[in-house]
Amino acid sequence: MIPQASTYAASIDNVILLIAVLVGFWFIAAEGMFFWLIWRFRAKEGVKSEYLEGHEPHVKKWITWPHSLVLVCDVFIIIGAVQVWYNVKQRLPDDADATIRIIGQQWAWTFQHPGADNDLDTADDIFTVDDLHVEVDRTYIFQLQSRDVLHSFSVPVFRIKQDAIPGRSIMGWFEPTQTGEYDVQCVEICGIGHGVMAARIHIEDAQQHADWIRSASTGTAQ
Amino acid sequence: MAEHHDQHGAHGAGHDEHAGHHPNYKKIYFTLLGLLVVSVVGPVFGIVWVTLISAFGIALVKANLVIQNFMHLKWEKRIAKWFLTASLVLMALFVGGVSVDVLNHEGNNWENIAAQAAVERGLAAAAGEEVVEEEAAEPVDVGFNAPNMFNLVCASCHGAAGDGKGAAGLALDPRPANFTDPAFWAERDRARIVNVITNGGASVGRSPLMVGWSASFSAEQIEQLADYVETFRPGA
Amino acid sequence: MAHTATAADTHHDAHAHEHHGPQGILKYLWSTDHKMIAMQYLFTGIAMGLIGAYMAYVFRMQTAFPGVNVPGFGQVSPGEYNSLITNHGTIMIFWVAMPVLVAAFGNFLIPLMIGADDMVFPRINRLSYQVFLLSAIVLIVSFFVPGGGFGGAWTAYPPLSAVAEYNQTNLGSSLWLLAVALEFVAFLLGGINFITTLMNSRAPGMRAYDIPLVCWMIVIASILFMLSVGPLIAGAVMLFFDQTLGTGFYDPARGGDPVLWQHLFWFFGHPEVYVVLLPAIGITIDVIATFARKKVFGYKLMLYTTVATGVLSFFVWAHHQFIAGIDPRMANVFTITTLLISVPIAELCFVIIATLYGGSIRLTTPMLWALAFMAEFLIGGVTGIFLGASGADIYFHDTYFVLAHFHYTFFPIAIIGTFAAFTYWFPKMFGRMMNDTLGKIHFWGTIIPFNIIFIPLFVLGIGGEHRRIYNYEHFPELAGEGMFMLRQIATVALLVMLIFQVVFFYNCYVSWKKGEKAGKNPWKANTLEWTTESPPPHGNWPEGLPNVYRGPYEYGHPDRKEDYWPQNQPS
Amino acid sequence: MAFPKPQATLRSATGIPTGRLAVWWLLASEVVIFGGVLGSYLMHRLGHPEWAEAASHTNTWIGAFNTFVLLTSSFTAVLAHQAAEKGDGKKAAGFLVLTIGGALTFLMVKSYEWTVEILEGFTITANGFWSFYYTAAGLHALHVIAGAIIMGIVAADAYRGRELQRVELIGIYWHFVDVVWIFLFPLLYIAK
Repeated sequence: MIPQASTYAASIDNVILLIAVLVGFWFIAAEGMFFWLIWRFRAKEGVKSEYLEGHEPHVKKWITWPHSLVLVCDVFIIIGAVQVWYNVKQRLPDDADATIRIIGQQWAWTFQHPGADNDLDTADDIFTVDDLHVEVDRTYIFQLQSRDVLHSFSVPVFRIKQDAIPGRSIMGWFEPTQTGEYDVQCVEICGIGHGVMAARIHIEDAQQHADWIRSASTGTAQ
Repeated sequence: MAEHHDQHGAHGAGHDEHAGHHPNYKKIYFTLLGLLVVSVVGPVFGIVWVTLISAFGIALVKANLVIQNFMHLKWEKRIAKWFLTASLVLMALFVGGVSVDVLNHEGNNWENIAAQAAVERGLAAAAGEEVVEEEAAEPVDVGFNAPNMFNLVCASCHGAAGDGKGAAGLALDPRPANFTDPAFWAERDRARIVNVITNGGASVGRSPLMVGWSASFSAEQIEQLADYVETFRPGA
Repeated sequence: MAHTATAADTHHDAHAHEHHGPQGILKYLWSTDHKMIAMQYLFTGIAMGLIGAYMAYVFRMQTAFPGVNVPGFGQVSPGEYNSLITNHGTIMIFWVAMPVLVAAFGNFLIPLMIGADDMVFPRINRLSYQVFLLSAIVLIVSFFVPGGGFGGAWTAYPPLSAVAEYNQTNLGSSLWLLAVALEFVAFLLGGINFITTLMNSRAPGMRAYDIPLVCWMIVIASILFMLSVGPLIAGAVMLFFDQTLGTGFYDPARGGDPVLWQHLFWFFGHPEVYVVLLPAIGITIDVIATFARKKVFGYKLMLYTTVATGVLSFFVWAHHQFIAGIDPRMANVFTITTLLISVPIAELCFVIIATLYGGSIRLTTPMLWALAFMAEFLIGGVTGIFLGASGADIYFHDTYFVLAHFHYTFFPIAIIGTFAAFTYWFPKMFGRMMNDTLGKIHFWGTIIPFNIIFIPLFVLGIGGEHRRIYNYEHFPELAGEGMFMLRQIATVALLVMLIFQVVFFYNCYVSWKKGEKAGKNPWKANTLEWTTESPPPHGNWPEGLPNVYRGPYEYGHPDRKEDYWPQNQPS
Repeated sequence: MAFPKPQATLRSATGIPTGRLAVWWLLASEVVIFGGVLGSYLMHRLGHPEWAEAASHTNTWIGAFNTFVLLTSSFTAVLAHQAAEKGDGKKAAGFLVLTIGGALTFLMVKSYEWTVEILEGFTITANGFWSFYYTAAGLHALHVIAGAIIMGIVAADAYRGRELQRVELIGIYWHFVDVVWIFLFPLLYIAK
């Protein structure tokens, strides 16, 4: 797996692991049974097949029991998935440190950073194209918008993904946990240039981030 | 040949069992006309719930009368009722599932800015107010300024220096135009630059990755962009 | 009762061609015989399948070897790449899986299996194929119009699909939409025919529980299709107006809503998965019952489970849109319904596995295909859980994991299921047996490369790589060495698989020309189609339509010496 | 030369004649098509109160008159069915011709109404309401046209005493077209 660089990346990975264990068990059990039956009941000279309706209680239990167990596994998966979903998508942190705006268009990302005063939609906002700068261990709320068609903002190391829809503003949040430079992708097909709609996210420590804000504000960035 | 001979033709079994149940069509027809008059008169009172009942309540009654008596569904086998009901239930399910996103203009962590703006605009116009051209439909107004816009939009491929070495443009084939190259300008004039920005590269047989921007920028703004592009021209 | 046709129809009368009617190829095109129409659907479907496979070859070459001059195509531009993946998806679902599994086998099997001489509306049946053929032609034309074929993915989300400035395929996208709409009309006409035939025209003595499961499955699939496609037809009309007249149904700036289309599409799109899945499961269970010489384990259980699956399939559509901008609260509802649908699907798999118990299994070619369907479909099924669980889908959505999951369901359905059915009913269709050795070579030559293609794609998806991207060079982390290698392995396996298909066509040709004569019932099966000549003549049973005395799966009955008991034998 | 019906067509395991069963299924699929358009319209209409202004430009009287025309044609269609059941093909054909007359009246009124509206500038692209107005009513009008054509064929047969069961089938379809209009009328004309 690729690195986990946000606070909730591990929880999403854990749901994936939970599902992998549960369905892996069923998968191995079913395939094992399947191939064993094929081998065990291969055609033999003089042996006639058994006549079973499948509705007799003593054989039907071989269907009803696994079937109830599948339901139980489903309940666990639902609980795990909904918990993570609630945390990542449904709630927004009350004490977010900053708000950024992400605007998709054919075929580039525009990032509106709050700038030095840490307020969005003020004169010192920093606009960048295809480069998102965030500070590690700070909570960000993003507003996702699109100018033309559907795009989708995806940061694989954060495990976050959200479509941008023209006309709408969709909110989400993330909190980076390690510094570095990672891929940002558009994952909703958006026309000919979909494949080049790449961006980079720069996760910086406090000092680097302050430096970047300073340099970007004076117009020497990029 | 053991065929079900009794069950075909114009007067098959399906009919025989409801022969004699025929309603008085004339009576139903005049009831329908009466209901039509009520539904037209309903809005005259100008009371919302009266209109709702007289329009949609009566539509349901009328439809039911037609379906039960004219279409003879009242006497049809149960199975036909089942699948017709199923189709209606599915439509209710569809509207129920979709209205959260489409009927509402805001929800959990999202809002439909464009729709809200359209409602406001429309209501203002209906009230006879001056229609203010709303900026809200555009997600963000960063102000138009040709160098800024070039850096925002064009530079990802053409490079901030206009040299065709933007990050996204590095791997493209054909390569993004290099505005600092004298050869580029040898065969191009201003009309062509404006045309390509407006209609895209494909319109002159170049890369379709260079899309037309007429949807995003006005003609005036495109002229300004072309001016800015010309500043990269060697010796300009 | 006067059997009178309208004046317009008498020209194309089924019997007229014996005297003065159309000759040559028209004789086949104008036939109203359900078996002939089945063949038309089958061969059109296979031809379209070859086009779809060619597209897969071209774009897999591009992803594995970016910028390569693909033999037989040339350089792939980004626009062409999008168009290829879009039309590959559209063709494989609407012009291969549906016509072959639902229309071809539905047409061939339903009248033969329920003991009828034809479909109830033969001329509507013929019209259905003709509309379908027209839709295929429109689709193919759309690749060659100025601007090229539509490239907005098979889901065609607006505004990309609605506005020519965005997709740059003005004509291509309109023609694509038109072709899809025509195809829906064809299947509505065909579907009404299937449903009515099964409901009304069963042989005397055939009760609801005596109908072979494959017929039930095709009919339940047709019902699902009919009840789900309506909103999409309505949506397609609106999208068409957006494209051609400039209305704003999906334009947010003018009061429209792009999310509406996603709902209209997936309200149909998810049941559509079951529309093609159910016939394949039906084929599998019929083939397995025959070659395991075993009664289906719990016929009624299977039937009710299928109905439950069908009903539930209408409640899960928005799991395709978890991160596509729907209200996050709705995702919880759809996670629950989506995971619930795993219960009936698991039960269908358990029934198929349990049917093997106590059998006398013969590994003929059709049986190998049917077993392979089960083994491979399980992988597709279990990986679907990751995508149906909202929390995990945040990561997996639109990655190669989705693509691999999707192909692990659709490849078994559309390809393995079709080969199982084709090899099983080939003797009935053409009167000759297929070569078993060539059949097995083709089987292994398809199954092994298939797994080598798609298992690496699961790994790519887990690594965070997204689909529909024509060149990974712009994503430094995701374009790593290992990733490239996996893509190349998949592409090489695809080439191997395509080469092995030659064996299949060779086998078909040789068996059709020189194969051993099949006789009426080469597999010693019970269902009614095996009680008439191979291939059946016009009218199916010249000596009189059969009566039915028992269920379709009476294999290994203790009171009988033979281990099978045809449905039409009085005792 | 007659098209020979297969025996399959003549069987009826459900007790519903094959033709009628097929028409019911056809209607089920039509319900979801119109359901898709009207459901989408309903959601937009409830979310966009400003469309009421656009809707106030529709002509309720024309809509009401067209409702009257369709109700009347439904009445004649059911009378045609009654005549066909009694085996009176000529009378049935006569009533069907009256029904076709109703369809033509409906279409003429509709085209007059649309001409006036388009001349006033309310085209299909004018705003969301008008887009839905023309799409929904246009889809319905297509069904009226198709119904009228098929009814002509059925009437010609019925006049010669052939295929009388089809009079009922086209009647059921026609009543459905009527029912769709019964809902379109309040949705597009009355709710303002």
